Amino acid sequence: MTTENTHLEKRSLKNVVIRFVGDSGDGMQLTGTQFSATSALLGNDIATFPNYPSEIRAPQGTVYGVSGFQVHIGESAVHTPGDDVDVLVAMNPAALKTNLSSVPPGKTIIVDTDSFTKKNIAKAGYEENPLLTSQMDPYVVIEAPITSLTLESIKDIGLDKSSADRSKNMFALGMVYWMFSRPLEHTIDFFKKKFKNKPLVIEANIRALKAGYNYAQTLELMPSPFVVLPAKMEPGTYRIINGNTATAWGFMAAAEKSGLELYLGSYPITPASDILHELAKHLHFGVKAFQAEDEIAGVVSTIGASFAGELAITTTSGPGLALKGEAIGLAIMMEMPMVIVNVQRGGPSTGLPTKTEQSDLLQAMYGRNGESPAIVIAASTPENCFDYAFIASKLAVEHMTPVILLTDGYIANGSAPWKIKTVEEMPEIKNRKVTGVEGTYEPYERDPETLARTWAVPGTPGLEHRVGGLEKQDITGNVSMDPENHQHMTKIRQEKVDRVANYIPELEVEGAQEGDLLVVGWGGTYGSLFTAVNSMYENGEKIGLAHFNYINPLPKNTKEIFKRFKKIVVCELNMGQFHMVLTSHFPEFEYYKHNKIQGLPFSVVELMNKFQQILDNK
Amino acid sequence: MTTENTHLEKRSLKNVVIRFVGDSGDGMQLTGTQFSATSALLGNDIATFPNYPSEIRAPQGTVYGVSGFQVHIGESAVHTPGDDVDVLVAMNPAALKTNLSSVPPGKTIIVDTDSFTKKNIAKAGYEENPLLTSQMDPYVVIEAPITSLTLESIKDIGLDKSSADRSKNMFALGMVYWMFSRPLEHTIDFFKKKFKNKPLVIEANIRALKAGYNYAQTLELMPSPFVVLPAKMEPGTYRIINGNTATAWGFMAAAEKSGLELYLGSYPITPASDILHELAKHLHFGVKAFQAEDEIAGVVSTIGASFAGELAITTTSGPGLALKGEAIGLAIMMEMPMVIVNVQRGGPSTGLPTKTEQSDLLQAMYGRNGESPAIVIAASTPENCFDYAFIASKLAVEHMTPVILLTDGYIANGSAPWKIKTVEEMPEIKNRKVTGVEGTYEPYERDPETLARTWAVPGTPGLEHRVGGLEKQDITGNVSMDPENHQHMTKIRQEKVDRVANYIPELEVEGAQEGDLLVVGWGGTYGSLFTAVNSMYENGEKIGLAHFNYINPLPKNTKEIFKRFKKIVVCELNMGQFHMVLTSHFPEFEYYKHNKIQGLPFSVVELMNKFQQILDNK
Amino acid sequence: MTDTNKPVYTFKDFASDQEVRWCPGCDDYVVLRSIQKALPLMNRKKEDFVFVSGIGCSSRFPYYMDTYGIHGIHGRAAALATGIKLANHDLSVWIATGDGDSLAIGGNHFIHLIRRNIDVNLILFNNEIYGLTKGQFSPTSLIGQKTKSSPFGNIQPPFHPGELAIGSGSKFFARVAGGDTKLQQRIFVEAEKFEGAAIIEVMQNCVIFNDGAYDKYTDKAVKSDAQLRVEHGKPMIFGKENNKGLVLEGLKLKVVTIGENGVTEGDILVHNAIDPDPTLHLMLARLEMPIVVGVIRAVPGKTVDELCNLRLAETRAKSPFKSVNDLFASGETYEVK
Amino acid sequence: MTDTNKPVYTFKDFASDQEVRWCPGCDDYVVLRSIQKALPLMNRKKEDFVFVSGIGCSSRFPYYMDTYGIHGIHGRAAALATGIKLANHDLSVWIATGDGDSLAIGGNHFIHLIRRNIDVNLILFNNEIYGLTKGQFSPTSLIGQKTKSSPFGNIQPPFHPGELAIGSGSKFFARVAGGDTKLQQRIFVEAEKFEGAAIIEVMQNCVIFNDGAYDKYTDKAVKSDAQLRVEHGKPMIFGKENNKGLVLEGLKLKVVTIGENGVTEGDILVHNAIDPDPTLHLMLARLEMPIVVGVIRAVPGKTVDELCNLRLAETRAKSPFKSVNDLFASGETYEVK
Ligand SMILES: Cc1ncc(C[n+]2csc(CCOP(=O)(O)OP(=O)(O)O)c2C)c(N)n1
Ligand SMILES: Cc1ncc(C[n+]2csc(CCOP(=O)(O)OP(=O)(O)O)c2C)c(N)n1
Ligand code: SF4
Ligand code: SF4
Ligand SMILES: [Mg+2]
Ligand SMILES: [Mg+2]
Repeated sequence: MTTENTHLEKRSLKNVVIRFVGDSGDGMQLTGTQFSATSALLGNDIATFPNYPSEIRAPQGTVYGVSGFQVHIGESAVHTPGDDVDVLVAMNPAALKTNLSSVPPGKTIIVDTDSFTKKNIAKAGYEENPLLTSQMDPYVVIEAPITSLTLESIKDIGLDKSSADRSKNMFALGMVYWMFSRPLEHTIDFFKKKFKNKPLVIEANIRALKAGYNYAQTLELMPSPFVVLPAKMEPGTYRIINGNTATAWGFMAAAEKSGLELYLGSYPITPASDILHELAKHLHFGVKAFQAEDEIAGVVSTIGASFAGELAITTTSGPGLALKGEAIGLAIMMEMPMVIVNVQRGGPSTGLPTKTEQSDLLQAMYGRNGESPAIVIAASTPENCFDYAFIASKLAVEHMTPVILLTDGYIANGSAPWKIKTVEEMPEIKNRKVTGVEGTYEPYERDPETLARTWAVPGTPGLEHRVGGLEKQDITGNVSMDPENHQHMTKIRQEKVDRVANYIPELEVEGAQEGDLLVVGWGGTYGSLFTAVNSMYENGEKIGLAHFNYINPLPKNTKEIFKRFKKIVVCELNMGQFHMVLTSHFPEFEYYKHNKIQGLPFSVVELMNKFQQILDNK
Repeated sequence: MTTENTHLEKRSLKNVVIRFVGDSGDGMQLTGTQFSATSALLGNDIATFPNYPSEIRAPQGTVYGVSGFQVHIGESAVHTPGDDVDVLVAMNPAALKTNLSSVPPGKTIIVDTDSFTKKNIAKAGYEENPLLTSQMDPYVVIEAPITSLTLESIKDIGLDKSSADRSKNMFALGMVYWMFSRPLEHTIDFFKKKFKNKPLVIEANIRALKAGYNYAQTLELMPSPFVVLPAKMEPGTYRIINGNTATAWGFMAAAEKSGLELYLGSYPITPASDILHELAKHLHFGVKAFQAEDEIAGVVSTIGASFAGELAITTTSGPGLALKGEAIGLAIMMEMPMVIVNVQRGGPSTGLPTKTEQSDLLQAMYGRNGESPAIVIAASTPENCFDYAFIASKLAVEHMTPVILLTDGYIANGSAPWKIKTVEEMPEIKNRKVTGVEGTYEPYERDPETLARTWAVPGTPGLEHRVGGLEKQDITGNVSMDPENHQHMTKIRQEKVDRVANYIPELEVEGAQEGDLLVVGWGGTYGSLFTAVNSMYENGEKIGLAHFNYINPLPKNTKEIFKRFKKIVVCELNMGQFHMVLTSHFPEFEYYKHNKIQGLPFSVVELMNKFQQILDNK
Repeated sequence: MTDTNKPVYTFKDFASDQEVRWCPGCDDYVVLRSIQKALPLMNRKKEDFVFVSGIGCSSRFPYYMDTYGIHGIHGRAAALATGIKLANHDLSVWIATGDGDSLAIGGNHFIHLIRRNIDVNLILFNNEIYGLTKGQFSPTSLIGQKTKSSPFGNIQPPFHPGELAIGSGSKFFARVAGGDTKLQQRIFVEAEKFEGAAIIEVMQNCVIFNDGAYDKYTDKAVKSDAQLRVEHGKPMIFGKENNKGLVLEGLKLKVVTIGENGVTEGDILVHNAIDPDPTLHLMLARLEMPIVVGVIRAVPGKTVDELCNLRLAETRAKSPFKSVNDLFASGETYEVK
Repeated sequence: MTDTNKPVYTFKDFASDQEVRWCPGCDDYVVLRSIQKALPLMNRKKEDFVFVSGIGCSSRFPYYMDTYGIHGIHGRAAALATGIKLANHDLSVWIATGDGDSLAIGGNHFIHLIRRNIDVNLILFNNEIYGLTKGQFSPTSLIGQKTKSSPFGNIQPPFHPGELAIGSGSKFFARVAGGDTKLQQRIFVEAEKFEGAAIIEVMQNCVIFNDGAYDKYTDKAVKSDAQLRVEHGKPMIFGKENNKGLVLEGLKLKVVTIGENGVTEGDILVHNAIDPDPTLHLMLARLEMPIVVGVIRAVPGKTVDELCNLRLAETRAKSPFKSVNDLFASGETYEVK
């Protein structure tokens, strides 16, 4: 139960996974974020995974009130927050209980012994104090009376008990900083800035942090610090960004690049709300972040703003997308540019609102009445949410049609280093606005290549015209119930989306370029899939990864790539939705499926086992 | 232009197609309905197709104000309202203009010459009076001054001009009755009942009817009457029914059979509103037809009524289904029985609201967030809307899950003879209500065979429990965010729907049981597909028809049937949605596609050409 | 916002080339003509007008106007209009909507449009029926009304648009008979001048499915006794002989006759449309006989679209960030070499 | 509808076995306890209670009640409740809902529930914020309120639930402070007795995202001066010394002090909750200081669920059709031999 019997050597590790867990009120998210930022500043690559309960502030000490933040730091590129935890910081028994199974034997667990009171132990569902049982034997357990040491360290500054209590996470962080030889400056600066007007709070947190660091340093029982060297990353200026912020920023960049103003019509919903929050901050860039009365008003006002000439987007999660279906159909009929962001979460219905899933793919494809094709694309990492938000805007505006951008709770809340881009280095976006025409304006006249129509915005003299949801006559856009015209227009709307394939990059394979097994994925599972495939590839397997960011239309070379492999496995966090799309497009291939629907990302080990099995069998 | 040059023999026809066309205000729907009913009473089989504009009462004489009613009568079974028109009754130039192309050369056209005024001719978009041009040469044109003859016939009964005018459709009907040797009694009775308190209206209509009949009889230019003998139909008592009425009645029968009360929560929308109208009439059967404030309230109140223990349904068309998606997900999570009827119309968006289409199949399958499988079935004729409404209710109640029933504007508004069924001859419906349990009630305990849970209704002592949209713990139904449980429940919900395959009939093939070409269809296209396949089969082709009423799950023997044919063609009034479902289920087959998206049903000729082509090529 | 150098239009400039397809005799024709006549009086550029609608007979309105327009989806016109106005505050945005469109399926957007006081003009064609879907009862249909969906008579009590609007915070509410083109034109002009959500209820007769719904107010014979036309600053006098008026008795309105029982013109209430307190406006909106027409309430106030734009402009002017590049490079960044 | 032979319950009978998961200190706990205490007073069978909700912190309510319940989807509780009541008029149906749930996304169902006067009791937990989604402004948030989605301060004017409800035709409106369990219990009992849609606004404090929103009414120090508790038939007197009261001055309410300026208790307005005319009720609902709590309006009237059931029963009794077989065989049928 103590580390007396374990003899760890001072290790230099390539990658380490650290998980901070405690009560929702214990500040674990902040702790995790600080550790990540400090590590990134040292040049580590990082990937993070916050995991919190759906209650705002669940009763203290309960298992469902446990909030966690996991970070994976590495000296080579890291692509997932990691499967197995190397260091677990558990602030109470409930946190220990719910997280122990993620810690392999031999790994380190730090616990706050002060929190192992009878009451807390019972609340966590333990019969007896787990620290006193043999179940802790396999681990390196570091027991520290964190709460009391924290209180002790700040007792003289005159903070009330509950505020003082709240500094204990910094004590824990201090300990971990020492373990990984991290400097304290970044976090100290953070507090100084954040609580400018609360000197007591600054003081308490800094003291706790230092006390934790010093405690760890002087404590005999503590294993020697780990060393994680800086990762080899492309040179440049970086910042840590999470997927939702990256999404918001991608849209702002697209607005600036295209010379349009950014409009967001949205209704809060987990885990998409942070995009709204972020955009609401940026009035200075002309961003109008309108919180509507519901999802329908959110998307419909977006159509209005698009009609009026803005770069118009709406953001939501699964249930919200369901409500927006009818209006997306209107935008398709009106052929208006707009982006619908769906940050996927666990379904069906309210489902698992704070968990991740990829089960809205078919809804994005088909969740509307009639033949109503939309462009569907998906981001695959926290940082490339920036790129795909940008690309979604570009495609919408240049092809005059709605684009659905899928992300998910996992990449939306996860963070990673982002090599800062500038507007200048982003591709051009040419909007199709017209300011005048010879003769009558024909709103449904099209660019012969993209089949996009033009964008005539109210306020432009001479281009007055009406659009709407009834079938349109070709060219004029007048209402038409003519049978042939309807068939013609239906095909044009489809063709317009199909031709987007000419404007998107071809699919690239990572790992083996041909061979035994092609792993197919899409969206937010990239990190785990890549890590698994890459490590098997490096081990000599003929395995490659084809990860899709473009779902509708599919990249033109998809079939050609599928042909190069003996076996194909489609991996998704759903029951096989992309598998269904692929099968219907390319029925000539046989596909294996690997699906997980637990509200959690894939673990790398699980994937590698699965792939090995497929490679071995048959 | 007159019939002087044509010499028709008195003909006995097996099947005749008659189309009445005129202004929306000309009473063409009534005229057509009367002709159909009278013919059915004589023992003909019939199929009808009303086709009216989306304007309520478009300005007189315009082409978009033309309203039509087509009826196909036969002495053998008829399955479609027919492709080519044998007799066209055109009440004005616009009606002639928009319908002429459906009349093959040699066929008969009756026109009201009084309506061929300069103004009307121009409104119809003709440059000159078409009756005076050579374009009428190929037809047997019967020119009659219908309006003036009508006015003449009733001038002395003292009706105002516009009311008098309105009787001219009866004059035309009288002429057609004579042509087909139909008795006038049925229609006379109809007026006597319908206008009990308006003797003048009765008198005017009867007089006009008789005048038309007599005019035709005495007119030298009239071809001799056609004869259509009674069809050979199963003996029994029949009535004419349209699809929407049959749907309503099917639900009422299901309610009576299951011992439940019927609840409808709906919002009006073309072409589904008539189901609401019909159910609103039947208070005496305890039917609660609640017109809600919108589609969402319609479906959500239906979930409430289901929770409270009623046979609960909601009815809508495409855009309405889009709005209901989120709530259907809730019903799937709550595992509540209910039926959602979608009377499909032309899409996307508002689309072609009065036209038919089959483009909501994928929406029915996937138009919701998360993994949310629902049972999907489709009626295929006006009269079997009764059966599938009944079956939908049975499946919902016995399997405790939402069922989506697809019909379409074509069968919903079309009429056919229905051999009356009694409640006694319908299959049992066993609801899964519980009135008490030993120990605690576990709402998510399941029947081991169907996986259906039980139905504990408020008001039942001791079974108090809570359900909702968050993921449920297995057995208890408590909220659970547990990863393994989520995966387990997701699979159970899928499995429950999949197992319905054990409770539905196997797919049957009509025509050749194996051979060269299997025609695959689903829903409302049955009539045309059957007629086309049957006639080719009778001509010796090895062609069969597999028409699907069960879409999700598919009948268990589907694959086995597909195997028996060399080629398969999937025919749909959309861009290939069922094709996509089939391909993803059975990628081992190659499918031809035949799709039409014009807001119109397939024509038999078009189908036969297509099938021949497939048989010939390759 | 109005410019000064405006071209001069006639009503023909606002008629599109699409044939009007309402039933002959429908009041919608009158309103269409009223709008086409009122727009030229507004001193605005043609290209700045946008007509937005949902679905319904009345919602076909935009097709008949030679302006920018959207024929939207059922019930969502207010949300479309909100997006348009937030995007471009300078446009003159009009909503044509039915009682089903705005009070049934669109009820939520209707009340929120009003709450936010978005600067649009909403013409509510209240025919107390669903026209386009061929005659079901609507949320303004009367108790007992027999319709396709209420064959035994409607049992759902109606909304009163004026009360619902003011209950939602409405700052501008007007009412007018469907056939009264003169008053319509005046109200439309006032609505356009008003900054905020102007709600105009038109008592619109549907000749096909609910003919005569307003006869008791609009029949030639009773009209002048049955309609009280209010005007800001004027006494509330009406009647064939212009001798009836409204007075307050406790918390109730009462009709009196000038010259009878010692009542003089001076006793008659004077209409104050700009009083922020809605008490009297609500009483007027609620009055059943006479029915009150004209602009009942017109209280100046902030509009969210204007506030949104103002704040944007201010923040922008003050911000050191001129490009997103500045944002991206700000705060915590670090170098990798 | 109440039976006579009822088992006797205590509040424990209504507590489910699920752990309550609101933030410590949240007013929702108080309301939960008030309900659990009030239900035993209602003389109804436990199995006849149904609690329905949407999504939000407050919408978790049904899980904590040992009754039938649905935790629905966001905004749709009123529609669920309508279906339940139409299906089974005998149940006692309760809605627990937030200001976001019922006034933002659920606004349409809220106003239509009221219009139809469906016989349910709706507890509106108005914390002027979105709690569950962690702190965005709601349709009752104040202008200027800084929240996650309004970092520069909210610019959307709030709804006043009482005005919106009465504007929608509300017949029962009550208000109560989130911590006032006594008054809550009394109101809940009255609401249950009332036949029709009873709307109960709870001024609920969210300790996390909008702490102190109602302090000016609920702080111990100011409470008795800042809250006026109305009771039908009683004069509207309040204040620490119980000497303040409301009088009417023209069309405005005014606070006076008994004993000052010759004001006597007899001058004070007496509350008439059952007056169908909403004028005074609206004034009371609108009053800002003191805020009026208690049952402001309780006007008897028809409920659509009852009408629907009555009519069904009548028609059924009179009809010659006993089975659908009779219908199918009626009218125009014909024989094929
Ligand atoms: C989502 C959706 N639901 C229903 C409809 C059908 N629908 C079209 S218009 C309408 C009501 C029309 O009534 P109102 O708004 O009063 O307009 P009016 O025709 O009376 O002018 C309905 C129910 C639709 N088009 N879309
Ligand atoms: C369709 C849909 N949209 C959005 C959400 C996200 N959501 C859940 S609760 C809520 C608002 C909660 O606020 P309120 O109703 O005031 O309840 P409170 O938490 O304050 O009690 C929102 C926006 C959702 N669950 N479903
Ligand atoms: S149905 Fe009624 S509202 Fe619609 S166009 Fe005709 S008269 Fe006007
Ligand atoms: S967030 Fe606010 S409303 Fe929600 S439980 Fe916590 S204190 Fe209550
Ligand atoms: Mg209407
Ligand atoms: Mg709230």
